[in-house]
Amino acid sequence: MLRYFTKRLIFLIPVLLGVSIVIFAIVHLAPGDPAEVMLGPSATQEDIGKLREQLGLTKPLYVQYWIFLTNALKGDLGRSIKSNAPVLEEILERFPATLTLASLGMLFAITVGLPLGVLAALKQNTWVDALCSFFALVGFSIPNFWVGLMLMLLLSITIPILPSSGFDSWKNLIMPTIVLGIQTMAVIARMTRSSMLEVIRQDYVRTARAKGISDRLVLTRHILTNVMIPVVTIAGIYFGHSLGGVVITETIFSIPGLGRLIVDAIRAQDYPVVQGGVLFFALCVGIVNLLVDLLYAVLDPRIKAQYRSAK
Amino acid sequence: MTMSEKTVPASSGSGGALREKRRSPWWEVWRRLRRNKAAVAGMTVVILLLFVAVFAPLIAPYDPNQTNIKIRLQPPSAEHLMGTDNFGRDMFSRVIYGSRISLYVGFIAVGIGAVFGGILGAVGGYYGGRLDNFIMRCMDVLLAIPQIILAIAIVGALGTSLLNLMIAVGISQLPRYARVVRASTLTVRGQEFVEAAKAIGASDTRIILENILPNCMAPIIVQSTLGVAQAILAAATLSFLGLGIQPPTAEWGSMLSSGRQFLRNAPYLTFFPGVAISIVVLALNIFGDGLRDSLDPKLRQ
Amino acid sequence: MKVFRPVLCALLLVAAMSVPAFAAEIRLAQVADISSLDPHKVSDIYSANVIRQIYSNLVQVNENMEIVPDLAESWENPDDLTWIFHLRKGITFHNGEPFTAKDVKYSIERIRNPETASPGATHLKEVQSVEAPDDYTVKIVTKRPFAPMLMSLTRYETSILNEKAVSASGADYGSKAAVGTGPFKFVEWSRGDKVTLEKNPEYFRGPAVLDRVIYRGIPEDATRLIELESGGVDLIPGNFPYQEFANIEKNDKYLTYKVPAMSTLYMGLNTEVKPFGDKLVRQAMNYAVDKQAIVDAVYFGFAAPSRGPLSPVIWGFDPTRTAVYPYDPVKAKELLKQAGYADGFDMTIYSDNRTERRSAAELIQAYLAEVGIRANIELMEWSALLSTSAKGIGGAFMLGWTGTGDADGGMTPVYHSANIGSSNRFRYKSEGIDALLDKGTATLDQDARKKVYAEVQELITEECPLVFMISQELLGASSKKVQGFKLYPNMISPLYTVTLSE
Amino acid sequence: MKDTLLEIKDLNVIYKTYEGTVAAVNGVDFALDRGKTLGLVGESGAGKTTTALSIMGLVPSPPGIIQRGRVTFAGQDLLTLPEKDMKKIRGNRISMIFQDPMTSLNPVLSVGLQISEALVAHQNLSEAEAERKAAEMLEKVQIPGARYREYPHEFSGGMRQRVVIAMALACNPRLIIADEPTTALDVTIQAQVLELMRSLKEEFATAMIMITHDLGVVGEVCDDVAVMYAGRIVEMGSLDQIFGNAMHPYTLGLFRCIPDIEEESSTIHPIEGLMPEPLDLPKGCPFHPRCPQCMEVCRQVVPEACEDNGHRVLCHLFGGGERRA
Repeated sequence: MLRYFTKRLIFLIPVLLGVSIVIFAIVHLAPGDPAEVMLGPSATQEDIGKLREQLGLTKPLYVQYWIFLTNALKGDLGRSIKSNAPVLEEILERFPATLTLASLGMLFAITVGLPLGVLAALKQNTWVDALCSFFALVGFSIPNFWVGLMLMLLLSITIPILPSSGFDSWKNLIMPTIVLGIQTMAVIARMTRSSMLEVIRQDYVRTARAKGISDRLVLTRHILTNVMIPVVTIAGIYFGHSLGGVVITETIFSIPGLGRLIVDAIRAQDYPVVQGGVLFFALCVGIVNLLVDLLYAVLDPRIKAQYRSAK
Repeated sequence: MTMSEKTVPASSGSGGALREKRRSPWWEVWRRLRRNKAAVAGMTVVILLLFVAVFAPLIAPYDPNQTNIKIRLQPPSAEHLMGTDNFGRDMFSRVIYGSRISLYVGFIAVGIGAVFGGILGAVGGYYGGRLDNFIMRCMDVLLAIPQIILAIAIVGALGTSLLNLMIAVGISQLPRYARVVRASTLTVRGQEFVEAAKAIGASDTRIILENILPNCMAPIIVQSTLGVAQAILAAATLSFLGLGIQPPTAEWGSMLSSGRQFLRNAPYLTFFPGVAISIVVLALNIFGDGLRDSLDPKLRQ
Repeated sequence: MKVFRPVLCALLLVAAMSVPAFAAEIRLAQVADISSLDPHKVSDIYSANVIRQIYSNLVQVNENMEIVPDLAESWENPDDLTWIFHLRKGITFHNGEPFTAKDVKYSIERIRNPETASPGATHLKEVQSVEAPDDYTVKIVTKRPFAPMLMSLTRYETSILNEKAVSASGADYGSKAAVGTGPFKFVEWSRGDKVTLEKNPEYFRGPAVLDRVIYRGIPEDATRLIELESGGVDLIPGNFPYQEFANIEKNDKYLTYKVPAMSTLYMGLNTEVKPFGDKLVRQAMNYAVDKQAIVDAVYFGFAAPSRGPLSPVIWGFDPTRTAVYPYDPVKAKELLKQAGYADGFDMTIYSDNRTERRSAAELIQAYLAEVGIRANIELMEWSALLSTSAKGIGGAFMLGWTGTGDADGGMTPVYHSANIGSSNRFRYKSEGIDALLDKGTATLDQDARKKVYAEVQELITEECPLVFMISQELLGASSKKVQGFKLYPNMISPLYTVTLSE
Repeated sequence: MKDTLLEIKDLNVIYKTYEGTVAAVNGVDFALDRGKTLGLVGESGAGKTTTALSIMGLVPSPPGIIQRGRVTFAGQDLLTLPEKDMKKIRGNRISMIFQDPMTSLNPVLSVGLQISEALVAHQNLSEAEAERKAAEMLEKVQIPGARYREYPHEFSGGMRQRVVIAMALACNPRLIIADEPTTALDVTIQAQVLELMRSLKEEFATAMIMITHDLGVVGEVCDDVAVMYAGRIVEMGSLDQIFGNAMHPYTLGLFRCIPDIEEESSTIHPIEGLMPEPLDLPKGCPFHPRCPQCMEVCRQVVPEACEDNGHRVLCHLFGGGERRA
């Protein structure tokens, strides 16, 4: 099993390499360059030229990429052009906020989405189902930045009970968590419902019922364990999504996270930060996928057996 | 409702199914779709929106770009159903016109994603081997970058424009079409009629276009319908972040974005465009769900 | 205080928050977090504001933008090229090092060293040499007579650093350490969020009243305001949302601050692009736009139509000037006709997405349409706008200029043909303007200099390689307990004199 | 009175679906004595499984509705029993073996747990006791008790069906309903499983309803036989009566379907046509479109049952009263 995961980790390398190429190309395609941004509107062409040279921006692109890559392999993602701080340090400084948000968002999504989906499936084709399903569909359809603004309007302006920005206390986390989690919540609710309906019809559930064990046991032991497998998959995918979604949340609620760092860096053409940040994101997505696979093995002995036999 | 399938013989293999066979499969899909009330409602809203978008000049009471700062920031009233923005433009007219951009962006972006993703998926699935492997690895790379960030970077690189916005959203959706089409291609590839076409010496391109793609249509259509909804959301998100839409174009995301600074005193500037986005996306999602269930009764719940 | 990880931590924080806050702590909200506290490496106003609290300069400006002593007690010009500064004695840096003339020499040379890549190097490009004859005397020699010297030395980019402190932190200087001689010491910077300062008890004018200063970056206008209302911040030192200012002025729970800003907003024209080479066309466009409408719709009244290329608070502004090019669409059409564009023409306005610039562009578009000029708006990222416009953009562009506070800094970079390719984005060459600007730079007699600048202002207005718009007001607000705060026109306001009442 | 364990009277079950109402079980009557085995025979869709689920109180609802009828088990009417009490019967006194051993075991739970949970639920055993008992049950079905902690995917099809049997027998039920227990298995395995079931049935002295479409299986294990068609029992009687003297044309048809191993030609004579669409039952006798002996009356009138010495037939060929459809 360890072997399987080592193999998976190794497979991550070409993907990360690809990501680094893609993002490097995109970043360098953009008009303007960091030298101009750094020196501001009053800089002379000469100053800009000098700085450009100093930043190594005059070298051919492939050379620049090679330098970036070899340094990255050594764990050195360079220094931010804007703040001159080591990129890795900036990322690690911002990452906890993003991770906290993404995790809380996921927690919210699961604690609300799962029961919603279960309820809808148990009451299939009743008004309860219709309500839950509609609610999930709405959650899936409303733009989360709008949810953020409306929440802010309601809870910070009309009834001012929650702070609208910052990252100092648990109160700061409530609205961002909802905004970040709402879409995932909807997806999980929908997935849970359809997965429940599928599982409920399985013969083994009927078998379990035929044993005369309590409904709760049938639900928790026989149904939910099986429902969780696809739900975990989708939650894993959406965790990656949330990591991207933090961009919006962090912007609206002025939270110093990784998403905003990268977006600001894209706008300021802070190449090293963009490259490092996106690479870091990709790594996170890869690791989350791996964790999901690991979770499968815990949930499903068949998959565990597959991992074991995999060379 | 298919709970009974295990205990009651459904129409499969019985006389009923034989009767239906005479009709085209699309008619059958339509028949099933028609019976799904939610899907019909979703479809109605989508059609209504298309109608609104096409006839925007006739429906909108004012020119959406007509500024008149004397009447700026007026709350909703009989004259201005959704109020006026900071330049005195009629919000209702702008929301009406905004449907054009949103639907346009949604459909084109999905078109870009579906066409290119579809080609990549079909080629990968059909030829298999290293080419397939390479294509799918590339898709993995795209999937590894969070969609929004990828789109922001692309718009940042290509420059802010409606077209670039659509390209960015399209590219970030590419992998899912590639995957869907590839999966269908793999199942179709081995079937007899493909072998037959090969035997009579049809070119690969022709086989892909004439034999394989038509058989992948159902999943592509479902994926696209849901994809349009997501593309509209993604585009609104990007223009909310100030990427993609050139002023004074009335677009819901950018209207929301510029209304945001008036959140305290003129919340209707953010409220209505948000409602508009939600309704379109909701309708498309409901319709897409219904379509999926109709196209694939096995998935029906 | 960083609370990131678990929710548990958040609970602890609730407990922590009930503990009374620091004795005299002030929290300020700016639009963005700082980018660095190394004055020689930043070019953004938000970092500048914090830098101003930590560092000192040889000379400084007061709230009227007049030059006053800072680290230098006095100065003299033995000749047109030489500046001699006599330094205060007994000042120490926050790291305990004594302040001497060597620090001044080090700082100026560091700014001028190309390896530093200092955005502020441009302010000192006329410097030939800098000497420290003794510990408390600095001698700067310029290449040519350079009148704006003192103004350049007030800039945050020319703050005085301590060599030991800089070399001790190496590349981390500005992010993990920042050592100056100012009234507040750097404590910590939580990147992307806030920076914390505390009182420097050794400050040479005596310790400040405030114990602790926190600057936060809150990009959203509405959010910044909500934070003020909810008590999350005490002071918004500038960048107060225009649309909310009238309301808060009426509200007696808050103090408001309003001063004319040094900056202007205009629509630049690349005169190499047809038909902007034609002065008549440019003048027509100037007449076509109702600047008051922009004042009202974009700035909600907190701005004034431009009175020429300079903002009225810049040194050298000719106070006899009145608003230029009053709104006159008839005249505009007439001029267009004269220029051969009776049917108008197509053009593109480039802007970034900053609310004021984008909104102004939208209004200008509407006004130009009325005289038959069909304008498209194209938004680009700020960085792309700066870079493309420097190289020659394909039309008009929305930009503003702040300058140094001196007429030279307000006009030479923008209008002098030597700066085509960089900050002269109109790519406009007028020998008359060049000559006058050169003369202004070299005239050390301030009264004579003012006369030269009055002439340039009129000439530029006449030539108008741009569509004049407005010069805005700076707006700020604070809770009632903040006392003694003065908003400076350059938006860099010292907190030394601020006190908090209960 | 005989020692009746289970009696079903006039059971009617319908499914309300999107497409219409399906009469899945249409007036089924039968009785089963203690320790006896009843074979319930018919094509798929005849209503056998629904009948079984009605006894278990597991008719999926929606869409299923038990319209009418009585299911009396050991003197209790199961249909009116509250769910709480029904749970005490299910898996305890009546248990069921489902058709496909591949799908009737929960893939993510160990087989031991799946056996022991019934014991925990019904016999108040502690987890440890239940575990020991479950391992014992595994041994009874010839699976080493040590494999208690293994998962279904680690067992072959035949072994899984034995696990299912162990599960069904765990609480020593009075009645086992086996729904095509061997259909999904290989022929060789079928025989083993059948043999196991028979011996265990003897050992536990359990009554059994054996649902199957395979008359061969019926011949081996059953005491009585009921033949179902389109929701009705069209013929019922003792094993001898049915095998020796089948009367209903459908039953006769079924017998013709069995490949005769002794005959060289081994021709199969399937019944022509298909079961009618349950939504759309033909007028009169539902079998008439396929019946080789169809008469005019069959097209119009639903036949009534006629009985002779416990041998019951539902066909116009054999007299009985008439009823307008």
